[in-house]
Amino acid sequence: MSGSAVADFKPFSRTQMALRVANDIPEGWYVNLGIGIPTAVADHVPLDREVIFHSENGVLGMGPAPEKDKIEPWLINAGKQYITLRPGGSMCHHADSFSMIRGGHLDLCVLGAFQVADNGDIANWATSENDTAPAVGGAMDLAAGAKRLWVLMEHTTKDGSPKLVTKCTYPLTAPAAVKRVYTNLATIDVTERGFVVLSMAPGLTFENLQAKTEAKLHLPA
Amino acid sequence: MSGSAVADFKPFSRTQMALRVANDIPEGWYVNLGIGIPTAVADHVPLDREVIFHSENGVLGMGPAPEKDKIEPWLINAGKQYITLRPGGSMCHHADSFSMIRGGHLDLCVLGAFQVADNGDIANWATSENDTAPAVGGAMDLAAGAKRLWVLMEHTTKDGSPKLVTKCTYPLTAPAAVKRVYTNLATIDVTERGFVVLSMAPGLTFENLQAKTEAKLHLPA
Amino acid sequence: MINKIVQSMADAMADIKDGSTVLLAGFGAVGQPNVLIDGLIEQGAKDLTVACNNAGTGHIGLARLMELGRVRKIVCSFPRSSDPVVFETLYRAGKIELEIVPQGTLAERMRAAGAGVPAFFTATGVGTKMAVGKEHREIEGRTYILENALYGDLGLVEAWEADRWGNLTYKLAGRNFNPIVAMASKLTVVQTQHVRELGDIDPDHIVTPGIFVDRVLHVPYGDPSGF
Amino acid sequence: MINKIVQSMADAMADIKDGSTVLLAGFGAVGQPNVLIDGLIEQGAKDLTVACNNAGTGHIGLARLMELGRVRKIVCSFPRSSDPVVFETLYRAGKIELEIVPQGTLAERMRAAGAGVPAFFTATGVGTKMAVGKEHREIEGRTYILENALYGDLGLVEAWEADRWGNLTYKLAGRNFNPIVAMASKLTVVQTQHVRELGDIDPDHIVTPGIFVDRVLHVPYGDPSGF
Repeated sequence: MSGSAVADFKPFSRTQMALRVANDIPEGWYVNLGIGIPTAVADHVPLDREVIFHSENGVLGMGPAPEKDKIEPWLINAGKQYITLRPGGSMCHHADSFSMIRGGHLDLCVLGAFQVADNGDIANWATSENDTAPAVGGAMDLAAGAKRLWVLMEHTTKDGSPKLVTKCTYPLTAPAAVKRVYTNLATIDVTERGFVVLSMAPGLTFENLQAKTEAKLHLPA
Repeated sequence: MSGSAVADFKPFSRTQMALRVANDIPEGWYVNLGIGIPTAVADHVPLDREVIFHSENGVLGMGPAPEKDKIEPWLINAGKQYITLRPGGSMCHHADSFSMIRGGHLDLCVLGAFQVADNGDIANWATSENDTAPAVGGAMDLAAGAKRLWVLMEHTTKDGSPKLVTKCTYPLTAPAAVKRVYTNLATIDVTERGFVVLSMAPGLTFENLQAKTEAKLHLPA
Repeated sequence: MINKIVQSMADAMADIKDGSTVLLAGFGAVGQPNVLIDGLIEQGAKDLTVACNNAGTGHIGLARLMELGRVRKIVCSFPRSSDPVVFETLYRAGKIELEIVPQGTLAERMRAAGAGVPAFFTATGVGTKMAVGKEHREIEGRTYILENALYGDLGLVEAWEADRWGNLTYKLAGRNFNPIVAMASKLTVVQTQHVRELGDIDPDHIVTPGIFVDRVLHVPYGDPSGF
Repeated sequence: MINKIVQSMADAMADIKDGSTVLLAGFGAVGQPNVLIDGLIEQGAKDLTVACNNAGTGHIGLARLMELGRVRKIVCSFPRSSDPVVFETLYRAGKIELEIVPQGTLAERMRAAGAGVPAFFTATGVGTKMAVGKEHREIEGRTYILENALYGDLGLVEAWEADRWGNLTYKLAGRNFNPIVAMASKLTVVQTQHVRELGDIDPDHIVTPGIFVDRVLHVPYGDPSGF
């Protein structure tokens, strides 16, 4: 270990981040995983712990990615990647698929985000009020509709700016929606008190985590 | 022929009434037939003139009544009679079935009625404002939703009271909805001028028809 | 392993509370979860609001539930049947509340509840008694009224096939209100004619995906008969 | 005899008017009526409003239609793709109007158009830019916004199977927006991989009944490829 107090911790890798989310999903939940890092969560849920993955384009019961020589060209997910369907999987049209989301039938949605505020606001679809041709997709439906919204993202931007903030400066995806944030540094619940740190990367101090976080962090009660 | 001017006409039989409606339905129309006399209309549309009959309980493409030894116990219509399904028939759930009705996809609905007013108002579901347990079923959906609403009914009540009126005294099913009325005495369009008589039972005079009709009748322009 | 298939009526009916709103699928005698209704009678929940296309026949099923004084209110489109004596007696005696809803509005209100739509405009009922007290609005030159979603605490469904994930198919006119009752209910309990192995139902043929289903009881009673 | 199957693209595209609102089904490259879009390009209608989940890729299909200056406005949820150059160029130049709609709201607005619901409340978009200027209402303690139905003058659909009454099935993720585009459009034109004899599709397996379909063109192009 190095002697520097600040550098003396090991952030979670992307694989570890996805794995930590995966471990927190119980059998039987219906789950939608957003495009990007969240998609990788599925790889860490063993098939015998049955979690049913939903994709906005009318797929319920997604399985692992197909082997290259076994691609079904009519089976893609919302990220437009080829997928497989598990036994028990089913197809529906877009309005029925979004009924699952908007009607509150998904137990969990995991999204990436640009910013999360300590009141649960999430911004994940546009980086400026004047974005040219902003693209929202299903993010607002998922954020407003799922029973629980978790965010999986880096703790800061590449240039070190905090992404866990007191107020989102980017356009909102949904207000007061996020229940939990998994970052490369910590797992943090969004509560009435604000951000409550559940666990941290090994070696990290609470003070150091706070230094990388705009909003105030709390210890569990 | 008798010497009595008043008695000197022959009302249409129920079969003739149904047949006249049937003859006016072109091939390719999607049609819902209400419970009662309207149901008999289907019997008078030859199978080779393809008219697609809809039933509220999720049936599109009803065929003739089944022979007694060929009943399919899972196939009934909205009147809860056993039916057959034509090749090309399909099933759907109640919300999809009523989407066909309410979304304006039916070319025609034929209903029975207690009263029709000369502005197109129809009353066919309750005979008093204080009806005990009035039963509306799908009548309001059909009257409001179909592209055309025709009424098939006796011209007067059993005691001779007019059913073609200036204003319905029974609770409305829908306002300004009826386009045409077929009775045992005449076929009458509902127009901006009011009731316009298209045809009459053989031997009937216009004056005699008017005498059995509360609202003013018009000759075609 | 997810297994929504329960082995007893007691398991199917566990934790149903007094005061629940119960959505009953079925139209005529077809696709009607009769055995589950009997289970609900046995289970004992009372002060129920029941939404169903009609209001029971004879002295069995829903009529029996009403006769036992367990139903506070009926929401239906057609409270008549070949033998509506139980409902009519209770209704005349002021012992049961009635909300009449056009059949399509009833269906759409259930579908809305399942789809996250708390209220919607419709032309059905405009200019009639059904519109009294409701918000009216003119949209593109036509008048509509606002109707609310109809949520179920409990939904009772009959399916043709089911698997352990709760995926369902229906047979012919047995589909009727079943898929939308499943969507609209917090707890959806299904009786099914056939239990299939997971994966045996074609993914393109599943009508109600298991996400809308909580418990499945195998009730292979055969064909419906009589109305 | 009803026969919705047309023999030529000219018949499929007959009478499509300038100024039409066109609903395009498809998601990614799957279940997308590419051949019909080419037919529309050939047909020549202009000043179109096009509603589609995204805003075209490369220089083919919808992107080509836009590049030819035929599209006045795009209604979509995700105007990005692997190669969105045509849309982005036109948009930056102020030559095309954009209405961004959350994907679920887009789907629900189409379904509403088909179902006779001119407007409905939804929680999606509340508290965001999408809610600006829209009617807000609190219902049972939650805030919703009012969204309008999205009607098509023309709907373009890709099916897996079709018969001469216009009954359709879809294959796997090829279903996507297709059934709701069919419901929502005054004139629904379908390209189908397979034509079946009337009665050969199981009545319980038909997804879009022919009542929502006007014209069917047989286009057996095989599997979708690439995005």
